Parts: sequence; structure tokens; C-alpha cells
Amino acid sequence: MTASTPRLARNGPPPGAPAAAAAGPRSGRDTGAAGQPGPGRPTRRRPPARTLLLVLNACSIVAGVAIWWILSLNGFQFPTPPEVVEKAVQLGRDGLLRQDVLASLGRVLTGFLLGSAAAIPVGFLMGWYTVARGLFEPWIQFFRTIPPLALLPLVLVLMGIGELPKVFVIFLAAFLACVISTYQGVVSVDRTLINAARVLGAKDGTIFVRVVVPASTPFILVGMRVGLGSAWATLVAAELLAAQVGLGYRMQQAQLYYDLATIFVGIILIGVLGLVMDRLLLLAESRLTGWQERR
Amino acid sequence: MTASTPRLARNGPPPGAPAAAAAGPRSGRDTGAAGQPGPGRPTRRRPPARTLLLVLNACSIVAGVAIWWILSLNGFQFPTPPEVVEKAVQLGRDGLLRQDVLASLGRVLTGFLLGSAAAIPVGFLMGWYTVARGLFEPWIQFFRTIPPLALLPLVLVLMGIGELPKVFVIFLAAFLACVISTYQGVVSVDRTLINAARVLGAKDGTIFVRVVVPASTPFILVGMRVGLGSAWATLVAAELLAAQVGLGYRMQQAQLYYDLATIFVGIILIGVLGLVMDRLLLLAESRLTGWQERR
Amino acid sequence: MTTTTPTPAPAATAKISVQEVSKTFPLRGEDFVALDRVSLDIADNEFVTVVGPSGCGKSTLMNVLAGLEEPTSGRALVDGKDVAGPGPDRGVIFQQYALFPWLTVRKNVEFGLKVAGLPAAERRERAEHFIRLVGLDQFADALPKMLSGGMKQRCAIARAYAVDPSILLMDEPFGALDALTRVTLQEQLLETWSREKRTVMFITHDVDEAVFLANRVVVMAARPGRIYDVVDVGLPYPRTEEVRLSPEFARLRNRVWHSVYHQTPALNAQEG
Amino acid sequence: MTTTTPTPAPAATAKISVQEVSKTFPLRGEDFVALDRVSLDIADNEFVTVVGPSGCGKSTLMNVLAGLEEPTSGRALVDGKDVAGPGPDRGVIFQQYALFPWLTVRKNVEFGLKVAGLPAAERRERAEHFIRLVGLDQFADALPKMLSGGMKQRCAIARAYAVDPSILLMDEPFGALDALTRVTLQEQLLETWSREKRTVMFITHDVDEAVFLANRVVVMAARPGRIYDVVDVGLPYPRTEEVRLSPEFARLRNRVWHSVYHQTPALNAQEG
Amino acid sequence: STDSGAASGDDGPVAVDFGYIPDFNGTSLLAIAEDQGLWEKHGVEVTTSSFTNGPLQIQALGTGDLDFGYIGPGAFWLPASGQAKIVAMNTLGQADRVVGQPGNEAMEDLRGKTVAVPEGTSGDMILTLALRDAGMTRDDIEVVPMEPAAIVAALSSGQVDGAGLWYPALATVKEQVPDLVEIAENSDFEDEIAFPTAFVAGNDVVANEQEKVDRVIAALREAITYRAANMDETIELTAEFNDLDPADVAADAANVQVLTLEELDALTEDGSVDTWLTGMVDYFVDAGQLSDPVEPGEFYTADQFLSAGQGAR
Ligand SMILES: Nc1ncnc2c1ncn2[C@@H]1O[C@H](COP(=O)(O)OP(=O)(O)OP(=O)(O)O)[C@@H](O)[C@H]1O
Ligand SMILES: Nc1ncnc2c1ncn2[C@@H]1O[C@H](COP(=O)(O)OP(=O)(O)OP(=O)(O)O)[C@@H](O)[C@H]1O
Ligand SMILES: [Mg+2]
Ligand SMILES: [Mg+2]
Repeated sequence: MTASTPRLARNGPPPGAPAAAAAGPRSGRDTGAAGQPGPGRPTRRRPPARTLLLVLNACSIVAGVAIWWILSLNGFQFPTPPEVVEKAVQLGRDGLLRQDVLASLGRVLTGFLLGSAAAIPVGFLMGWYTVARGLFEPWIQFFRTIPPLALLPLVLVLMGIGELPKVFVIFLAAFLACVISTYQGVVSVDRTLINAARVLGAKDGTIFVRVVVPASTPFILVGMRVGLGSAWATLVAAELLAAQVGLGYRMQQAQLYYDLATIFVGIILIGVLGLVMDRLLLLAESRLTGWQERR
Repeated sequence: MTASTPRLARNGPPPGAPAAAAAGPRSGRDTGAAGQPGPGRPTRRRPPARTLLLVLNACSIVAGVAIWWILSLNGFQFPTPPEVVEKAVQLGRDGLLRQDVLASLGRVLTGFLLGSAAAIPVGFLMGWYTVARGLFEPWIQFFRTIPPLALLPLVLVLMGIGELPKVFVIFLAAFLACVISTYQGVVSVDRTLINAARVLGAKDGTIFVRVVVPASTPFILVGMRVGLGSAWATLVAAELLAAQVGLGYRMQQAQLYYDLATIFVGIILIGVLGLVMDRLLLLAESRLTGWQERR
Repeated sequence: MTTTTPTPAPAATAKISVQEVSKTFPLRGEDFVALDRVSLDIADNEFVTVVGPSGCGKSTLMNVLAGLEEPTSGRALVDGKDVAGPGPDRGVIFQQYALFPWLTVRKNVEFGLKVAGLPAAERRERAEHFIRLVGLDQFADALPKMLSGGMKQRCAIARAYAVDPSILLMDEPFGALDALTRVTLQEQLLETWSREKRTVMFITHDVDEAVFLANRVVVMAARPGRIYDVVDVGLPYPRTEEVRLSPEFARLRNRVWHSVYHQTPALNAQEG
Repeated sequence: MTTTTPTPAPAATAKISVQEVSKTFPLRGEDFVALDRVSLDIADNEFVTVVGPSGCGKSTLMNVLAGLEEPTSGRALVDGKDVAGPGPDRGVIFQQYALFPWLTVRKNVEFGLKVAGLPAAERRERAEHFIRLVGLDQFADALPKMLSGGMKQRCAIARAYAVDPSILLMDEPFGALDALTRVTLQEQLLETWSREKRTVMFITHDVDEAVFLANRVVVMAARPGRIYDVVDVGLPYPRTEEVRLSPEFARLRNRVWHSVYHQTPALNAQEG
Repeated sequence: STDSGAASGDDGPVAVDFGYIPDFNGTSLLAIAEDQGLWEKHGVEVTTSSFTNGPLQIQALGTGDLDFGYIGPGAFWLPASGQAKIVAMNTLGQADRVVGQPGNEAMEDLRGKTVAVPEGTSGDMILTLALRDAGMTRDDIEVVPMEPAAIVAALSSGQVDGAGLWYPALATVKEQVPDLVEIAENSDFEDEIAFPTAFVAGNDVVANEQEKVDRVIAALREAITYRAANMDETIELTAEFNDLDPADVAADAANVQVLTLEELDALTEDGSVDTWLTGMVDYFVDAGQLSDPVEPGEFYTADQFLSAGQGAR
């Protein structure tokens, strides 16, 4: 961490500029010639870094699964990976898995998208207007510290046991995670850009849409990524409320029977779905923040 | 949201620059003379905006308590505010409250501080080194989507039933929330600043400490604020692990006895403690990011 | 012309009127006086250049007129009305460009036109015209990060020109340009100004440029920031290469140079 | 002097050697050629100025030498070794200043000294000296956001000077300064350069400045960015006001001006 | 479809919201009623909602989101404290155990040791009873409250010396710790207390919708009869209803004492059920979950259970 290790590959947006930009993919392919480009040698672009990343991801996942396997063979009462796969296949054959995934995905997506969509204007209002900030902030902070489990009784009282309370719990988790980040993004926007928009005649609304939102995209995306995690993590709590189907429900049910294999299937599916959605967000991010100086 | 409403007060870092900067505190005090400063009229500085904010906070909290009170009087089975206060006084007299608060605060603070402290270097490593990113990222994303409750058995097996697993669960929550944000902060650092440091002879370690960390302070603070919320929200789950004392434990126990007043005392205390810690972070933030152009 | 009582705009015909404007910034606990009772009237369709040593308050004065900074005391009036914030009537070119980094050159230039509600086709056409004017046609679809310093500055110029403001406040607009581009843009600016009746306040640190462009050169002094001298430039328009070589130009140039560089410090000579 | 085979540094004595360096950027799907086979040797203790139209690749060339951009093809050597990244041997003043916004002027200037491990007292003393040199003593504890454009630039100059690099790469370092400050800093730079044996590459868009300071003026041309002409300045040092008024100076000035502004477009005249 | 149901009026089927827990106790009757068309027969249209605990159902009864629900023994204090009414007894749990790591043969051996318990559950109840039997109190051992899943992990990895828990969770532990000692089980306390499960209804439903309660009980009664007679089919139906592995459900059912309708009626009539409930109320008062003792008649509508039975015949 204290010295630049030439063997370490760098990421796409390289802080060390060209030498490093080249070092990343190259040392990744083990040429090790970082910063010693031969004359006339053409620079190769991104793909190697991306491939390297995928390879590393794969290594890391394999290592994780191996640790799990070793643990499960060493007296811990985890199911082994093959057992979990078998269980997944079985659940999949019953059609349960598809049904659960669709139900949970629907809830998480709805809650997450609504939560993020609400967080952006609220974050803006809080960033710009003392009144909004003064009114919203205590409650946003307050609810963020309350575990979703503790909210269930309240939500049940107010919204019953249909789909609404389930989506609402997830909405709340995503919203609360995202709004803080958006707020910070809004107050961090470079004032000179806002001034530039103002002198071109823009009013608050236009500035919000055309300056504040693009300028705080990195923050908004952090908020969305964190919110996405919270949304999935809240799924189990949400599906405590009279769900008939869903990954969280399936896991709770399995818990009644100590069916650890099913619980593992649920955890892994949730993790994988979360990971896939996160990758999609990152893809969106690289589209949306390509203008940053860092690239 | 689409037009600048002169009546709306603005926050400290005002996007509308001077006219708005003045408008904030002023229209807050209802002079309504935004942008029409008389000649020779001295500008007044921050304090009014801060006072206004506190007044609004207070209003908002009073309104929230009022809604609660109304709901509880209208057939919802909440305890009323006076019942909760009474319960709090009673618990306080027994010495339970102090004991619980101290135990929980200790766990949350330890877990949160360790989590944030770990998130910053890890976020940096992920932001700069493809290897680190490729190895860490899948797991960070994966664990973020898993509800802390599902982790309890695993943590218990690995760490027993002492303080360690409780602190660890909280640590994990804070770490996972903070690391995403730090990572984004690290990759968003303006490349010209890193270049400037490099040409002055700085190596990776120095650049991390002296450039990346200060430049991504806004992101790190978002991460810490979100992580703080997660840390508190995870407290109840953590104290499911063989706790004898603590606010989360007290709430679970109260839940068994349907003692809603105690649950409310717990929720409110957690909320208030979270709020206080968040204010302290904000204070740190305004110290640390005073250099931003936005102010 | 400088009145201490804040009666409404005494020079009724002035397009821009700065009356006893002071601006202080907090600096290390103390108040740093960036502008000290500055008074200045700029007539409609006048071309005023402002010169002065680095840090004398030129940009601050411009920000006050743009409505981006509020004076600590005094008034700034435009068209007889107190400046209440920025507006598209006053085009501003910032010293640091302030391009929107997420928009291409074309979209940056179109920004003000979009805000004004122009239809897309017209917007595009106008933008196209001004982009060509500053020689960025090949880079119309490039992002600011892909531009060189001078190209960024030209993009900012095109953006300000495009909204066609009646007042132009320009903060060292040609500072990052090579001499040839600079001369071309100077000529274009003068040409537009004389044809379309604009009021221009133009900050520069190039004394030649100041004299060459202006009806009047305002010389500022530092610590505290104040107006030290105002030099009327009687030279005829259009300003040709001939004018530039004339002895009168040389005389004025020397006069301004002298004012800037031989200021008796803290002399309170408000001649605005 | 331009070789197409990449044999190790042919001019063994050259402090800086640029050999057939090309640099392309992706632009709208195509490759934009910012530098087209540029070759240039700078001897030890030479003062080279670079002029050329906006966007001709001056900053790109400097970034290559600083180790911040990697050439698409060709080599850049410093002291006979391939440039493998930035280092404190080459001080850089960026066109956009690149001050650390969270550090005061003093801390910005001390940054490189801290990295080099100087003890606090010495650091402070050195910083103090260079801050005074650029006239920012009153603002030593101010943050960059409190500085005017010219003051920021001076702070960047002090920061680069403070680490005492043997090579100075300066990108329009005096561009935002008023004429008097500029002249003072020019004289200081020449004085330091001749006393302490530095190698300087100095980008400017001011032809007078280019001729006044340099041993050699490199004239670049745009589209593609290339070296168009190299003018040897035989004028003696120290360069006094007298030199500036000499007919030889005027001649060289005209020669450079001509090279810059009457370039036959896309003529492939690599005279570097 | 309602003509055979004596309790059915002529006003068509009534809508009923029924909460349950997806285990054998909680689901078997619902699965049977659905499969055998008992709901239609008695003129009710049932919507079932799955929950994982009793208290949330009780709350949903309070808000009117549910009409009926299912609770285990650990939650009996909720109806006892007036939050709902018990409308039918269901089964008797035999799954609860106090267990110790090998070497801990009796409660005395656990003195001063760590004993994990999921508070407020039947595992908590059996631990308390076992302690009382041994003349000990909670202060004699170190009680560590934990989640059931965590207890399984803690027992298996030897982090705790004992626990109050139940089957089939304990079966998982036994795979790791084959010599796990069962120190106490439900049948040890047969005389003092039972561990019944029951169906509950909202207070408003019981007070204002007699008809609805009557029809539902009637249907449940028929299902009880079917269950006692056809255990294997019941297990199949339950597994199907919950998308579970029949083997899991069978393991679950193995620790349940299923009562016939006749037994239930007899136990209700001869006051045995009241005795259980009194024993439980005493237990809850002792444990502090109830402030004052209540008569079983206050929260168990025994008469209605019996009369619905009469009406149906
Ligand atoms: N936010 C601020 N806080 C403190 N001082 C400030 C602030 N903004 C400007 N100043 C000070 O006000 C003075 C005038 O600044 P201004 O930018 O107007 O100078 P200028 O004449 O435009 O200089 P230059 O030619 O270098 O751009 C400077 O000394 C500067 O330090
Ligand atoms: N990242 C990039 N992507 C695409 N084009 C780029 C990029 N960076 C620079 N260029 C192009 O390279 C050319 C040379 O840029 P450079 O900054 O070197 O010019 P310059 O000579 O320094 O100009 P100026 O005097 O205006 O600063 C410009 O046309 C610019 O558009
Ligand atoms: Mg300025
Ligand atoms: Mg440049």
C-alpha cells in the first residue's frame, strides 16, 4: 500500500496515467514491461483489463467455493456445494425456483426503482432548500438506524399483508440508502458549473435536471449500488409478511425444517441476482460518467 | 421544483450563489428581500441558516410525534408518547437503560469505526489495482445482498458467542456499506490532481494518503454515514447472538412480552443515538470538505 | 459621479452602474478587502476593458455584475435595476471556462439556447454557426476533456455568444489563445459589438488588447482592490492594424501601462 | 537528427530526446492525430520554448515528456533512458494549475518537499522563499478557492520551483498573469536557469516571450500536430530590455511569427 | 355446494383470511380442508397467508388483515392477555427437549454452564420447567438467548453446553454430535402442562361474526377427523401445500401428538384442556409474560368448538 508495486495490475481508470494505464493490462498478461514501452509498439486498449478482471473474479469465486467446501467437509454442518446444486436442481425441476425468483425479483425491482427514483428529487430538495432539509433529515436519519424487522409491525398496521407492505419495506431500504448519497452529491456539485448554468438563464428546475443530476451521477450511482444491496438484504424481512412465494419466504420456510441446502440455494441466488443487477448498474455508470476526467 | 421559489430558504452551500446565499437566511426570517440588498446593508453570515435548520428540525420532529400520538389514539395499538416516556423513565431508574445504551454503543462504535477504517484502504486497493478489485468485488457485492440474520449461524460457528461475533456483524455491515462508496470516490478522483502529485515525486502510498483520501472525502463520508445507519440497523441482529444486555436485546425481549412501550423506547433511543453520531460525522465533514468550491 | 447616498441610479442612461461597491472576504479570521468602494458607470453600447495586477479584484467586480457575488456594501445596477442574480441578459465568460464536462462542445453551446426554449433545428444552426466562428467545427462532438486549453476557452466563448446577450462580461476570454486566433477573435468581437450594439466589459491583462478594443480602459489597483485610473480611448473604430501602429495608440498604451505599473500604492483615486 | 529506426538515443548528450513520437486519441470512432512523428532533442541546460496554434499538441508533447501520456509510437528519452512515468526530476507546471484544493498555498508548495522527505523546518523555509518569490506571502494560508486566477498560477509555479527539478516543463506558466508580474517572473526564471543549470521546455502563445526567453524556439503546426520549424535564437544572455528592443530581436520575432501564422497547411516539414 | 353444511346460511359463502405457519402443525388441517373440499362444503372461501411466527399473526388479527391464525405453545400468552381468542385446539407438541453436550446427564450438570435458548418459545418453556423440576432457577445456569438457527450452530460446534430446543432442529445437531444428551422432554411434564398448538381468531371476529367462526370450526373439525385417520395422506398433502419434501414433513410429524376429534372433544368437555391452559397461564405469569392469571374461559371459546361440532352433524 505504501509503494507502487510494478507487478500489480491497475484498473481501467488509472490514476498513474499512461504508464499505469498500460501497466494494468500488460502486467496482467505477464509481459511485466510496465512503463518500458518499446518504440513503435501500439498501445492495446481496455479489453485485456476487462478480461483480467473477469478471470480474477472467477478465481476469487472458485477460491470462495473451495473454502466453503473445505469448511463443510470439516465438521461444520454446511451442505457441500454438490448438495446445494442438487437441491437447486430439484427446486428448479419443481418450478419453485422460477416462481420464487420471479416474485422476489419483482418486489426488489419495484421497491428499488421506486426508492431510487424518489431519492433523487428528495436528495436534491434537501441539498438546495433549507426547509426541505430541515423537515426531512431527522426522519431519514432516524429510519435509517431502525432495523427493518422492527418496522414490520408498523408497516403491517398501516398497510396490511398484501404486496404493498413488502414492496414498501424494500422501497424504504433502497430510498434511505440512496438519499444520503444523492444529498451529498447535490451539495458537492461544483459551484462554478451551477453559476455557468445560471448565467445562461437556467432556473432551479433546469439546473437540477441538466446540471445537478449529471454532475452528481457518481454519487447517485453509489447510492443506487448501496440501495440495491439494502433492497436485497431486506427481502427476507419483507417476505416475513405473509408471503406465499419468494426467495426470502423459501429460506424462512426452510429454516423451520433446518433445510440448510435450500437456505444456501436462497442465499446464493440472492447473491447472484444482486451481483448481476449491480453489474448492470456499473454498466450504466460507465456510460453515464464517461465524461469524467478520470477516464 | 421547476422554478426558483423566492420563499424557499436555501442551504449553506447555495447553488444560486450570492443572491441565493442571502436569500436563504433572509427569507427564512421572512424579510423576503431575496436579491434586493439595500445599499450598504451588511450581509449576515451562516448562523441564521443554522438556526433555521434547527427550528425546522424541531418542527419536523414535533409533527412526527404528533402523527404518532394521533395514530396511537386512533385505534392503532401503539403506545402513546407519554407511555413511552414513562417506560423510559422507569427503565432509566432501574439502571437498565444506561447499561443497555453503553453496551450497544460500545458494539456499534467499535464495529463502525473498524468497518470504516478497513473500508478506506480496501476501497483504495479496489480502485487502483485490478487484482484487488477482481478478487474482492464479487464477495463484497455478494455479502451486501445477504441479510445479516442469515449470517448469524456462520459467524457463530467461526467466532463463538462472545463479543467478537456481535462486533463482527456490525463491522461487516459498516464495512460493506462504506467500501462501495470509497471505491467510487477513489476512481472518481480527478486525474490531474494525481498527475500533479506524481510529478512532485509522490508514489502510490503517498498519493493514497495525501491525494486520494482528501479528494474522495465527500464519498468516504457518504460511505460512513450510510455505514453508520447500517451499523445501528444491524444491532438487533447482532444482539440475537447471545447478548445479555443491549438495546437490541432489550427490544427482542420486549417483543416476546409484547411490551410495545419498551420496543418504542429502544427504537427511539437507537434513532436518537444514530442521529447524534450522524451529526458528529457531518460536523467532521464540514471541517474536512471546507476546501470544496461549493462553499 | 460617485455618490455616497444610495439614491436610485443617478446616471439614468447608464446600462451598468456600480455604486460604491465594496466586497470583503473572510481570510484568516480577518476581512480581506477585494473591492473597496468601487464606482463605475458603463453606458449603453460602450466597450470597457479592465486591466490591473493579478488579484486586484477584476473577477470579483465582474461576478458582482453577473449577479454571482453580492457586494458587501454598495449597489450594482443594470438597466437601472439592482442586480438580483444572474440572467441571460448578461453573458459571462468565466476565467476558468466552466464548461459542462458531460456535454459535447455542441451541447455546451446549445445549453443556453435550450434553456431559452429555442426549437431544436434553430438551436443546432445557431450553435453550428458559433462553433465555426471559434474554429471548433471538427470538435463539435468532442467532450471538454478531449480539448486543449485554448479549445476549451473557445468553446466557452461560443457558448456565451450563442445566447446573444445585450451585455457581455468577459474575464480574460482570449488569455489561453495563440496570437493569431486571438487577433481573429478580437476582430470578430469588435465587429459584432459595433453591428449589434452590445455593452461589453472585458477583463484582460494585455495592455495592448485593452487599448485596442476599448472605448474606455479601467485601470484597477490592488490591496485594496479599487479603480485607480480610467483612460478614455479616443481612437476611431474600426480598429485596424493601422490604428494599432498609430502614435496615439502608443501614447495610450504607455499611459495605461504607467497607470498599471506605477501606481502609488493605496492612492484613493476613484476616477470611475 | 530524425531517425526512423528505434536505436538507443542517437544524440547521446541530449538531456531530452523525442524520437518519432506520435500520439493519437480516439475521437468519434476515428483516430485523431495529436502528434505526428515528432522528433526533438533538447540539450542539457538548454532553454527551449514551444509556440504554435491552439490545439497543435504542445501540451500533449509536454505530457509525454512528463511521463503522463504514453506515446502511441516512438520513444521519449530523458537522460538517455525511456520515460517510464513521472518523477521529481522533471518539474511540471500544468496549463490548468492542478493545485490541491484542500491544501493551503503553503502546503501546496510544501507538498513535493514533504514527499522528498525534507525536515519540517527546511520545508517551511523553502516554501516561504518561493511563496515570496511569486508574491503570495499574504496568502500563504489561503486555500486555492480563495485565490484569483493569476494567484493560482503563481502558486503552481512556486510549487514546481520548490522541488528544484533539473528539468522544468512549463505549460503556459505565465498565461494568466498581468504584464508586470510576468516580466518579473520571466527575469527570475532566466536568472535561476542561468545560475543553476536547468533544462527548460516552456510552452507559450506569446511570440515575444518565446523569443525573449529561449535558446531555441520550436514552432509547432496543427492537424496533424507536428514540428514545423525550429528557430535558433542567438541573442546573448542576460536578456535585458535592451535585447528586447534590438533589431535582431525584432527579426527573430518576425521569423517566429511568420512560421506560426503562415504555415503551409499540412506541410510535412519536420525540421526538429 | 353448501347444501350439505348445516351451518351454512343462504347468504352464500363467506370470505375468510387464514394465517398459518408452514409446518405440519400449522398447515395440515388447511391442506386437508382444501384437498377434501371442506371449505366449500361449509360455505367459506379461504385465503391463506403464510407467516413464520405467531405474534405477527396475532397482530394481523388485530388489524383485521386476518380472521384466523395458528399459534404454537410459546405464543399462548398472547390470547391469554386478550389479544385474540383461541377457537380450536390442534395438536400436542412432543418435539421439545432440553439437551446437553455429552457428559451432561442431568440439569444439575448444567449448573453454571452456558445454555442457549430461543426466548419465548416452547424451547424456553421446557427449559424453565426442567429447571424448576430440578429445583434450580435461571440464575443457576448461564442463559444465552439465541436464534434457533444459531443454537443449532452453537450446539454442533460446541460453543454452548446445553440448550432448550426442539426437533427437527435437534436432528441436525445429532448428525454432528451423536451423543447429545436429552435431559428433558415434553412428556416429563405431562401432569403439569401440555404443549398444545391452536387456532386463534380475532376478537372482533369472535364477537361479531359467529356464523363465520362456526363454519370455519366445522370445517376444521372434519379435517381433524380426517387427519387422525389418514396420517400418511396428511403428510403428503401438507408437503404439497407447502412445496416441501414429504420426508421433512414426516420427520416433523413424528414429534407431534395428533388427537382425534373425539379425544379433543372429550378433553375439552372434561376440563383437561382448561387444565393445560391454566398450567400455561401459570407458567406465563411466572415467566413475567402475563401480569395476572386469567381463566381459560376468557380466551378459549370451548363451547363454540363443541357446538360447531354438534351443528355439523
Ligand atoms: N472566496 C474568497 N475568499 C477569500 N478571498 C477571495 C475569495 N475570492 C477572491 N478573493 C480575493 O479577492 C482578491 C481579488 O480576486 P479576483 O479574482 O477578483 O482577482 P483578479 O483581479 O481577477 O485577479 P487575476 O487577474 O489574477 O484573475 C484576491 O486577492 C483574492 O485572493
Ligand atoms: N483525451 C483526448 N481525446 C481526444 N483528443 C484529445 C485528447 N487530449 C487532447 N486531444 C486533442 O489533441 C490535440 C492537441 O491537444 P493539446 O492539449 O496538446 O494542444 P495544445 O497545443 O496544448 O493547445 P493549447 O494551446 O490550446 O493548450 C487537440 O486537438 C485536442 O483536441
Ligand atoms: Mg480574475
Ligand atoms: Mg495546451
